[in-house]
Amino acid sequence: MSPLLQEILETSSIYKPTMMLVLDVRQVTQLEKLFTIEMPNGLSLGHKPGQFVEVSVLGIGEAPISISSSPSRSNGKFELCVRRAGSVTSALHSLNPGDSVGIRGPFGRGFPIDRFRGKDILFAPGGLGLAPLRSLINEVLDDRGNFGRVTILYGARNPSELLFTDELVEWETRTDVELHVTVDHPDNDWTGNVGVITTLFPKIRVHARNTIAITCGPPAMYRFVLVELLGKGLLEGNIWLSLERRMKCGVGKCGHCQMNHIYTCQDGPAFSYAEIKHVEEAL
Amino acid sequence: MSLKILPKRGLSDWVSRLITEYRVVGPKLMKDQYIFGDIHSADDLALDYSTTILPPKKILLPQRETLIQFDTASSSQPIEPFIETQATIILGVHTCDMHAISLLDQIFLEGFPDQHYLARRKNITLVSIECLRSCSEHSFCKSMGTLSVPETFDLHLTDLGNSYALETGSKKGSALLWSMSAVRDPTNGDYRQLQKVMSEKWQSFNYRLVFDITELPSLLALSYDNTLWDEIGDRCLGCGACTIVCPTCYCFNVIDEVDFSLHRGARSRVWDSCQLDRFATVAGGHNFRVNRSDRQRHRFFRKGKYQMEAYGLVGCVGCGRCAQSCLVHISPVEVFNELYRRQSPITSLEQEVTT
Amino acid sequence: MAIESKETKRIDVHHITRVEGHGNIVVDVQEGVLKQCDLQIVEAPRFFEAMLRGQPYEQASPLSSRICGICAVTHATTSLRATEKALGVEPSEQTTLLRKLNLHGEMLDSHILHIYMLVAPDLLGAGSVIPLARKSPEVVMRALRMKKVAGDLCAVICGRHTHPIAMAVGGFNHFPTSEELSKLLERLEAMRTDLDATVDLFQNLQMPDFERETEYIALSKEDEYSFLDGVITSSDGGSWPVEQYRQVANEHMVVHSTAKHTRHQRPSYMVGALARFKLNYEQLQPKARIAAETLGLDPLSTNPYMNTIAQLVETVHCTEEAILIVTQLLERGIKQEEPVSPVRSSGEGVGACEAPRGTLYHHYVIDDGLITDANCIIPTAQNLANIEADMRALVSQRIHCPPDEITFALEMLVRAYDPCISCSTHILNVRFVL
Amino acid sequence: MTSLSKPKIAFFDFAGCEGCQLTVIDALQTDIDLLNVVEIVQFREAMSEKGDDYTIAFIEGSYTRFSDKERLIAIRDQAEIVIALGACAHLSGINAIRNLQSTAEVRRYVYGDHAEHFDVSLAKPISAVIHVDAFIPGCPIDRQEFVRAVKALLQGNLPDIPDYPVCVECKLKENSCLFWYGKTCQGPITRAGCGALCPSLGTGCVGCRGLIPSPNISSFKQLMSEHGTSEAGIEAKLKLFMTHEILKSEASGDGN
Ligand SMILES: Cc1cc2nc3c(=O)[nH]c(=O)nc-3n(C[C@H](O)[C@H](O)[C@H](O)COP(=O)(O)OP(=O)(O)OC[C@H]3O[C@@H](n4cnc5c(N)ncnc54)[C@H](O)[C@@H]3O)c2cc1C
Ligand code: SF4
Ligand code: SF4
Ligand code: SF4
Repeated sequence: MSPLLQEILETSSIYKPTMMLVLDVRQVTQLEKLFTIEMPNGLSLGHKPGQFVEVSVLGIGEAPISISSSPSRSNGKFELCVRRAGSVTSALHSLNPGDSVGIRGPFGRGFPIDRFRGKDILFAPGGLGLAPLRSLINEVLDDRGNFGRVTILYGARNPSELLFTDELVEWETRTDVELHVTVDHPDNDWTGNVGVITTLFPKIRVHARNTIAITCGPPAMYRFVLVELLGKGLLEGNIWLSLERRMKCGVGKCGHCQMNHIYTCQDGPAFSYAEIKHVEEAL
Repeated sequence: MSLKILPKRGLSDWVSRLITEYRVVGPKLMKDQYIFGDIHSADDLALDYSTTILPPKKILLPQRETLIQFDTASSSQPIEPFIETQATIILGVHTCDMHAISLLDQIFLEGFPDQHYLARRKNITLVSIECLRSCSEHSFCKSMGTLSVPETFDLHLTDLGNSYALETGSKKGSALLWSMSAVRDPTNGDYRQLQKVMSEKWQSFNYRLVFDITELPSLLALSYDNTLWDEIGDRCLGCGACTIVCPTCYCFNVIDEVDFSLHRGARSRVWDSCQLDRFATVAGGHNFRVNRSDRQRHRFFRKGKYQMEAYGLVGCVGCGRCAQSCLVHISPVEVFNELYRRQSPITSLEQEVTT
Repeated sequence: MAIESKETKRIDVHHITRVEGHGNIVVDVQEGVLKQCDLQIVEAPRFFEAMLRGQPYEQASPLSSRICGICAVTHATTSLRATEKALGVEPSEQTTLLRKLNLHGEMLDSHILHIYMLVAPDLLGAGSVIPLARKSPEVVMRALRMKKVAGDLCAVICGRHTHPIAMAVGGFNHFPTSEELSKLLERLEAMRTDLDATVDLFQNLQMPDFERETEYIALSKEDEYSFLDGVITSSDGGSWPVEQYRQVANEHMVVHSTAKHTRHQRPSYMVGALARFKLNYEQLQPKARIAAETLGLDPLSTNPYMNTIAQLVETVHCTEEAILIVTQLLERGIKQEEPVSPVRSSGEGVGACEAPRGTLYHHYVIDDGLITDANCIIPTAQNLANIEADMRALVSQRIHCPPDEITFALEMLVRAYDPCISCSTHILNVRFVL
Repeated sequence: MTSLSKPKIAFFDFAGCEGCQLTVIDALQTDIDLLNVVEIVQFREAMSEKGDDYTIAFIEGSYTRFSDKERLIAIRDQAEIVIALGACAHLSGINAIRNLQSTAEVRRYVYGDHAEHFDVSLAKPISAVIHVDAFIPGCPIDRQEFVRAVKALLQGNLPDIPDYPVCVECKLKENSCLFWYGKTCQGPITRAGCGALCPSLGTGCVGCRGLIPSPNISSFKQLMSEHGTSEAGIEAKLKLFMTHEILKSEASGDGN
């Protein structure tokens, strides 16, 4: 149990957020901003890649947001990449450094990174799906020696929607990472791949038995990516997804995120395909 | 377990005493329908009631409950949790509702304990009552195994005619009898009467499920793609009444409200329903359960399978409230029976023969 | 004088404010001669009678309450009376009491709105109620307080004031509890302090000096200051059963000619608080008569600006009446009674009530449960000719004054009538020939 | 929270009964602070002052005349946010009933031989003419909902209007269902937010807040007919407030 979680349980309500300072706000794309948030009293969030926090703007509401920074780079801070989608996220977008936000969490089950060590890792995020996967990508890269080949396939609708372009450049230049980026709708300056994310799969070679694949993106994307991965012979237990559902509490009470018998907030949001293959409402 | 006897003429006195120390809630008549409401004297109390519109969950999990209060302009304590408890007695809880409360207890305790529910629950004394006859044409408690009281009662009443038998189940329960002069020890006659009442009672209820409740989860597992869900979806009005009135439904929404300063306000939870459109809709407008048929299936799977598998407790206690509220006659017992009929090999054989 | 009156002035007030609905004032004075003086109604036509046609009779009342948000209770009640008369329904005594009480609530609500929010700013030298709230918050708070009692009265009886809910043909679908009535009684009694303060306030305010004799028409009854049912009575003598409403109103309203503003007695007549006050003075509650005296209003007054004062007197009256009715209801105890059912499914009926602004008529023909013909005559439609006659007299008297002053006096005059133009079921035809 | 300067708001009325504007005035009885948090620059029913520098426009009433278009467009051009206030603006409400008859016939019936003098179009919700950012439903609007809407606007959001049916609120109030007493009610298909006001007063919901997003109209009609309402009766009830919506859903072929 993380210290923060401990604190939450000792304070008198699981629904009470802790106020934290917004250190930095960076416009990433037209729709997304990256927030750097500082923990109080030098605490550490103690999260795992794939977990999320509930972010509050008091008076407006709460939204579940994946932790986008990796534990390896935390140091009393963490990052959230937020798309402006409705009331809470718009209110977040109006915040400036120095303002504070309410945080609860981290919640959910992250990726079982220990089981990934020694394996080849294939990341396949689409669109905003890179926000949660970035945490795991950087965690892996910061412990690069313990993993096999690292491949990243990233698809966005158009070049202006590409997230973390600095990091993309960095990954691109690293010799120990294979990165392929594609966009559905190129602009005049775009010289890279064009097409949906699945068009990148023929470009890579996969050692099927020894590869962990991790994907996250809009609901419609999963089915296509799964077909590719299964087609390449990956084991169902080695394909991981991070799912989104409506969530109101984050702690398995409110019922909104239920997919059949599973609570996305507690049992996920990271799942292996083997786990949810028979959960009809999952995909 | 100890048994005591409260003569009925002592009831009024007893209730008056309880009122001085507790908030007392119990079944009472509102217009021509029973509801759980505040009891101000024994005259308000209708222990011999037919089922209420809303179950006692409305006391344990209020329709609207403040979780935190905040004032973002205050630098010292911007957020305060709001936990409200008041020593409360719920009088006259039917056994099916007792089973439902057991399920709520488990849900709010497990994983992340919900301090709001638990604090309130700790301060509630449950006085259950033995059901001697079916309380509604729609109920099917006997089939669901909820016709006997679960062990969670604090005090349990059985109507013996001229008196009530009082069984204490906890210290909280026995506290209610403290120094009550009207309460006496049972005589042999009382025991005989109790036995008689109990054996007669059992006869007066029917099994309405045509199969055993333990088969329900596997029946549902086989019925995921049954066309019955589409038929129900076509009829269902999506009005949400079935879940609002259900004692085992607890899903909630969370909303913030502020005063005109915009920095002072409260965050509350309010009852929600998986039958409503927005329940599973995420930003961007994607709805993960868009059809009424999917939503109804989800509801019945929760009632008949998921809860049972997750908590070992029935998710439907057979109170029949949803069936009573449903204007298009969707009733769990009939749904379950119909699924059984469609799944049973004999019926499919018959179908093969006739087609 | 003569030189001054040779001026040419044109006054064009587009959308008179602080009235309900849209009206324009157009005055054209050329070479000192009044060429045109109109109150033009530019409210969008609503076609209620056409919408009522074909409706099941139960739907007439909820539909016709939507004619006007300010006198919704009176429209709903008048509609019910028309339907009931058509279908032979005799509502119970309790129903009648509840309806009267409800109408009193609406009278209070509407009069307080008009007196404080719409007229007082003129007299207190504030542009309107919002600056007035800044300038004299206590005055506005008092108005809101009183208005809340009135609104809550209607809410207790029929669910809400604007578009009542619990009223049905033959009775009510819901009844107030005795606790609700007792609480209401307390609040009505407590309201007397605010009423006294209101009378004090208006006692010291000067109404413009202007007299013009005209005919006054209102519903009357022997034994009460009538709001619900009664006979049509004229200050020029004569009375008619409500079924003969066309005798009084027909030629003004139904013959769609711009020239025909004529009745057999006078070119125009006035309905509303002043008319009721003049015709039913004897039936006023004693406290209301004292208020009238204090406010300098007597039954012989012919100053249309005094309509506002008559409204204030009625406010006192209605409060006292309401107290009496609530007391009576509490003594009788409320019976949970089912609405009386119609004895036939076809027929014809006229309902008439006194709305805050004057007499309101609904006339329905019902055939096999469906409305086949409907006619609604609203108070403001009846007043329009009279307003214009007053306007002409006023402008002629003040033709030498600066246009701003005339405009202000005219606007105040129009406002004094408290015209409810949004009700316009069919009043667009009232215009002068140039 | 960043505090915003007082937004300037204006009220406009088209064909309607002004009951919604009256409800706004009545909201002051409980929420007089409204006057401190917004600046009302135009409100004809209540004030003479007239400003045209508003950012939020509340529009009451339906579009009923060709000449309304110009005024609506002018409002849209000025306002950042346009909100339909009440059933007439939101749904065309009862005004749309006359769309069921021919306009010429309607005019003739009410105005006789003067009919042709009037500028009359089909009655429409204002969203049929200009873009509307949000609506506050009801006939009339609910006071508290209006106050909440203003708060949401102050927070920089659009009002959050319920999209579940009236039955939810009716059950929360523990009313006995009117269908159990041989009455009928449009609660199952009507948008909540009123606190199930009408059913709580023993009167069937008349649907003033409009249809929920995906109503099961055919099942609802079946229900009404099971409870003894004739086909014509069902039509009349559905088309008291929802003529425009029902005609639209019939035209698009869903719900029937
Ligand atoms: C585990 C998890 C992790 C997430 N991680 C991230 C992340 O890292 N970054 C990120 O940007 N987002 C993330 N999200 C998504 C994010 O939580 C949502 O975008 C956010 O909750 C939206 O909240 P809001 O208050 O801004 O929007 P809301 O105001 O609640 O509404 C947003 C949208 O909801 C829909 N909606 C609302 N009401 C209705 C209605 N009545 N009918 C139909 N649709 C309606 C609309 O599409 C609307 O635009 C994550 C979600 C989950 C579950
Ligand atoms: S599903 Fe229906 S019968 Fe079962 S517990 Fe809920 S309300 Fe009662
Ligand atoms: S009375 Fe109307 S709103 Fe209430 S439950 Fe019945 S149908 Fe629904
Ligand atoms: S119950 Fe229906 S008619 Fe009544 S206010 Fe609510 S939505 Fe309108």
